[in-house]
Amino acid sequence: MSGETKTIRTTYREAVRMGLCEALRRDGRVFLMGEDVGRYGGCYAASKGMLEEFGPERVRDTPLSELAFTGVGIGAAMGGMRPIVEIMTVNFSLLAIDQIVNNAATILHMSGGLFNVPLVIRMATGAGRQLAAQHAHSLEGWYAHIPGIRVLVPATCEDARGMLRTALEDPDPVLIFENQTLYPMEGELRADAEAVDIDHARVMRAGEDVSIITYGASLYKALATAETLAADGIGAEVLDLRTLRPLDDTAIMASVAKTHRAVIVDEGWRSGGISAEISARITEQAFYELDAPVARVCSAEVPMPYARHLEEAALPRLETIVATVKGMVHPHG
Amino acid sequence: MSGETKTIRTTYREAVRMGLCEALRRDGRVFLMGEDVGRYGGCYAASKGMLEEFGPERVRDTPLSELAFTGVGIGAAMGGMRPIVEIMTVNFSLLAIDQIVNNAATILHMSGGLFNVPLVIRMATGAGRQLAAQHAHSLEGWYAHIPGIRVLVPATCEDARGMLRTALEDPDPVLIFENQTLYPMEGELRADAEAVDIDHARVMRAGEDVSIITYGASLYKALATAETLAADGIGAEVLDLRTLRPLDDTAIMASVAKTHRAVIVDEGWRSGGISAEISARITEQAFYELDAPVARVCSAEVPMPYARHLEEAALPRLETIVATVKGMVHPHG
Amino acid sequence: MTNKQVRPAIDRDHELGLLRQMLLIRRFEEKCAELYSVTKIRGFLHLYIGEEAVSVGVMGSVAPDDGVVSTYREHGHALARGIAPGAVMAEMYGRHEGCCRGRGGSMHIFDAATRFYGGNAIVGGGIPLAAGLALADRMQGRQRLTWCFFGDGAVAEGVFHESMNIASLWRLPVVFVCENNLYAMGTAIRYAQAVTDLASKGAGYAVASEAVDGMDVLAVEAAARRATEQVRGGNGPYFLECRTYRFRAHSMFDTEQYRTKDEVEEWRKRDPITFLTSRLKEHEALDDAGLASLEGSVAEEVAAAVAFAEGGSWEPVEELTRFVCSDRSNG
Amino acid sequence: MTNKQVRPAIDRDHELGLLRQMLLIRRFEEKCAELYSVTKIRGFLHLYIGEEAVSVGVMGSVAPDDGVVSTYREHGHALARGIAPGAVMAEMYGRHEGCCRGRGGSMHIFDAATRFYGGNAIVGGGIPLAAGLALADRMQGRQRLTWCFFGDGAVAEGVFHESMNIASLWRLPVVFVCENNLYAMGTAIRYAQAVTDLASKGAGYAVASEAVDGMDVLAVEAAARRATEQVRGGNGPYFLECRTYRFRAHSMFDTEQYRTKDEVEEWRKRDPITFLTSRLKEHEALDDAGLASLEGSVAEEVAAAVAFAEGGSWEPVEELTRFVCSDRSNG
Ligand SMILES: Cc1ncc(C[n+]2csc(CCOP(=O)(O)OP(=O)(O)O)c2C)c(N)n1
Ligand SMILES: Cc1ncc(C[n+]2csc(CCOP(=O)(O)OP(=O)(O)O)c2C)c(N)n1
Ligand SMILES: [Mg+2]
Ligand SMILES: [Mg+2]
Repeated sequence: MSGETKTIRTTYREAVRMGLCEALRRDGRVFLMGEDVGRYGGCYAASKGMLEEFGPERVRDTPLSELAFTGVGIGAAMGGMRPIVEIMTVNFSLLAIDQIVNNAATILHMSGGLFNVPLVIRMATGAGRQLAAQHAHSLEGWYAHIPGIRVLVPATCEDARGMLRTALEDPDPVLIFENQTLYPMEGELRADAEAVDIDHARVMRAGEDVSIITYGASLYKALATAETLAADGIGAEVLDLRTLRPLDDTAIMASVAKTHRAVIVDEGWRSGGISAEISARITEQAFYELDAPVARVCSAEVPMPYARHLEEAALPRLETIVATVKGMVHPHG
Repeated sequence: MSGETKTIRTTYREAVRMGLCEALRRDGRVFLMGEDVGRYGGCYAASKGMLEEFGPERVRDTPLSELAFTGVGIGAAMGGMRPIVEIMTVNFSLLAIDQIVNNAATILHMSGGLFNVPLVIRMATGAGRQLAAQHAHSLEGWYAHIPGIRVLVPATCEDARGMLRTALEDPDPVLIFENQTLYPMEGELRADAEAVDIDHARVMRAGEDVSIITYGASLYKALATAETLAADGIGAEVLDLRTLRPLDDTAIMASVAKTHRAVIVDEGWRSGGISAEISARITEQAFYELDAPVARVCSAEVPMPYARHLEEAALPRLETIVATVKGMVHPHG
Repeated sequence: MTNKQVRPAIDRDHELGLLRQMLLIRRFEEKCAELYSVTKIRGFLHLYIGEEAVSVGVMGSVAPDDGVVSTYREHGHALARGIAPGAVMAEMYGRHEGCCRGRGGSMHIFDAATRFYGGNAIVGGGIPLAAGLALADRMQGRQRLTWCFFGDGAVAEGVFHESMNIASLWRLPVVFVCENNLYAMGTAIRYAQAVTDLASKGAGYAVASEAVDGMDVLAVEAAARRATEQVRGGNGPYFLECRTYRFRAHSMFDTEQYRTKDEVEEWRKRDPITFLTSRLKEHEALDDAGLASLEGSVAEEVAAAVAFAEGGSWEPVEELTRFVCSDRSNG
Repeated sequence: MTNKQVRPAIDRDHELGLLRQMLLIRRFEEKCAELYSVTKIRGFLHLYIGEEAVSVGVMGSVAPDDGVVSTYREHGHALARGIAPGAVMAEMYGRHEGCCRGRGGSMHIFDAATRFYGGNAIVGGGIPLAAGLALADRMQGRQRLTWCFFGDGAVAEGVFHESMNIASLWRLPVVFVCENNLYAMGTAIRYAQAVTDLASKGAGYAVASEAVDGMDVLAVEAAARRATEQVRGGNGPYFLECRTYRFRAHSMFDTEQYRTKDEVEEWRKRDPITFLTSRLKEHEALDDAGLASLEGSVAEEVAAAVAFAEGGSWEPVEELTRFVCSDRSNG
């Protein structure tokens, strides 16, 4: 191989698919299980063609039984397999949450370390497609409350592919949340993919005046905000958290120590969301660095309405982020 | 009736029972439904004797089907009844959470205001009885993330009785969390009970130097802490939140404006708990009042272990609260 | 399938009424598909085309004060129940004039006057609600029924099992109507159910059950009447499996890789509308002119619904957080 | 109940072994109750007394490499499976030497050597785990089985239904052992199940099923053997309902208002230990001296377990947050 890294242009959806295919090729213990992952090709087409390559045992369509098939995944993981359970969307994961919280997250501890659960659960998350209140939850930050699980939120094509691999190497349960608006997004990817680090947040754009801390689909709003702010001479640093549990405190505090101001952007409901946790940690760990109170831009606290204008009003908007930053920063020059 | 208010001495358990009995006597539409509420008398004996008084239609034992009977409660509420659904403990509510989050909390909104859900769901919560990881969750703060429901956390006998009544008058779903360690607690109660206000937090002890913000069983740890601190000349104000959704921001900020320091105590896991939300709000609404960063004392982020010494180590402890306060306050005199 | 009866003598007006209702659903939904492609309707859109005989056949037995609980594939139920097509269409446009003020969309049609309790986008999510509505009726001594629609896919959900057991145990007046269209999204029933004869599942809960040809509106009607008699008699719930087929994709995103064109064509031969039309023609109760005039009146009704939706307004953004809690004056 | 066979000829050593196992469970748990009253054991304690024939009868068919999934009422399963009584007792003391280092307690006994996957305190929570373990075996081409214990109460949970369907659909090698002791806490089965003949529920999932007298260890043994043959043959799961009774309260907090003393007394007459003892005596395979010596050896074993627990140490508090994630060197 040549020394230079070849990159390919692809979509987030295809990156997920590549990650899945590579995982099944690499390790005979890995299999994909969930509703419509096989014959339908995945409700977001993320497993298209996989049934043909890997067969119905390893690309396993399940009945509509979220609670049981999640539990089956836990059992199979304890039995030596490396299951990837796909719960179609986070909305339906509420039916399976007992198995996630009461079994997957606790068995290692309850058994005093005897049995670990090397299970990966993937699900689509997020709003923005006018799917209304029961199909628009953003609960990844909520899941991050639970000790015993790791919560990943890939925002880029590289992470969509690579995090799956890293997650499969984890001896403990990992939840991966894919924001459904990202699937069609295009991006660059190294051709020779490797496992990506999942322990660290990443500075996606450097800046001096304010830290915009975010993850998932909101990353792109944050980057657009930074662009807009740059025109006004405000340097915004944009941090992609990448992992919501455990949070990368070091990266967060490093950025805040540099900019002295922080805005957290997430699509979950404001009260008790991941933004609250980040705000609380900044207060605890970097209070005396702050030149202004930490601010949050989150979704309105309302079940997501169907109508487009109402949904847009409910979600964090670029203008709101810009206004929030401007409210706390005095522009240079 | 005479002008003076007669009070009676009772237990929290008995206060809950009185509240239930009064509710069923007062309104023919009210009924109690859940596992073992009838013939067993309630797993915490909170409905003892009610089957005899009200019969099996109104004190209705259910099969072990948390998801369905919670949904049945929602349907019955829409059908004109005023059900009180008892989910034995918060731990099992994870099986019913889909109905709570996707139906109870959304139907009013999705239907554009056509159908409201006047449902009360009660459950026991909390650790401290060596019941291990699957029976020791404190998830009331987690539930407070969900718009469309109200979350009550009665800490006193008066609230244990009175909040139920207020909750039944609410046209929308209300969750009541009773900390299981409180049932045997003794306390005073007005004989002529009325609905209690549920919109406001309550200052349980006034102080000048620090605000200890808490709820539920932790209230008593906070009061004991305040006692200990008083001996060292530190005046701690203790605020019982009483309602976790919506939070009483006014009361919180009023206390912080007075003391300029806040410690939040709750038994949930630290990351993403209700304490994080309160900390974030104080930052947002009272940042310039603060003389020290807001602090949290929560449970260790671990599935609750069985062994007594480990469980005690995992829960917020009086000494930790005291040390936290002392770390932020310079004592008078 | 049980209880398939001798075909009854023709009842012209009644059957023409059934035909009109089925046609209304069909044409209404064809229009929806069109409107979706020009993004007037957005979100998810699940068409009922092919299954019209089920809702139309069942609704004849649904009394004015009975309750109905539905799914995300509910336009057929809503229209057959008598909700104004304009209100339904306006809802799909996201209009203030929609039956849920644009907050619900296609998957969440609600209506108070006809006691239509949604439109539920969680598979199986409505099943216990129906049992609860029935419990409320029973406890308040009312004689009305609750009708609960769900698909074959929902039968795999735990909540189906829990709710059937509770409804039977407490003898609740619910009719469970399972629309078995052989697929849950892209998963054929043989990959989802160890026992594909769904009606047989009633036995595990002591619930009287039958399966009926869901492409034959008259057979469905007769079965719904039997269900009504059973349930109104206080004998507890009834489980009615209607064997049907959806002619269109699961939703507008579905590429239908999981079934063959041939299979779809075979089922199209059993189109419930063609079926009833032929019968009426055979009995000389309908001629081409009559059909054309029926189609004309349906087309007008659909056009009026679209016009109503087009002419609607948007809910003010200031009202975004309304209906999270009840307006307290309503309390 | 099906398949009740002609009583087999006596097999002295084997049956004495069964008796000893049942006695061990009985005496071990009587000791637990004592220790609970002096707060050596804390939390919840659910006794299996009266139901010993089920675990002992079933475990004879459980091969060394088979897996077992249990409930919070699992001391009987754990001991019959061969987990050291000392490790179980130390766990209930909360000791470092307990099989889960004191983190699990009475409701969460785990053991790697015997593939004992807990101890689950969520009713029905272990059922899909068993299906998953079986799936892993099937996918890896191993011949072993998974045995899944749960109560009559768990049959009402949705997860039972979902798991039975999946196990049957995928022909998973699981034996579902339902311990029907007629009560879920204080709720008699007639208030919880529309159909109280639980074995009949297998039909809804095409799962071979039978009910057996759970007070007769030999009948349970024979039934477990039939289950093994069926499942090892690759025919998918088996559902075995064992009809039994718990002689003691549900837990240490239960005042038993929901059943009569007479009912309990009636069932005590069918005590599985008395039953087998009588049979052995009738066949002159056991006399009073033999019984006394058996009791003596059991008493010693229990005493040794208590001594082991008493002599144990406490897990250091510094280790509190260990086992939230795996020690990465294990990864
Ligand atoms: C709990 C849940 N899981 C998954 C989905 C995604 N989903 C929507 S419709 C559907 C298929 C349902 O099939 P069926 O019950 O047969 O109804 P049909 O669509 O055929 O009318 C699925 C899997 C969902 N909405 N809810
Ligand atoms: C999901 C859930 N709901 C409720 C409980 C409380 N609970 C513990 S044991 C029990 C009764 C279970 O009865 P059954 O399954 O028959 O088992 P048994 O105790 O009779 O062995 C109940 C209601 C629980 N642990 N889990
Ligand atoms: Mg279907
Ligand atoms: Mg039982």
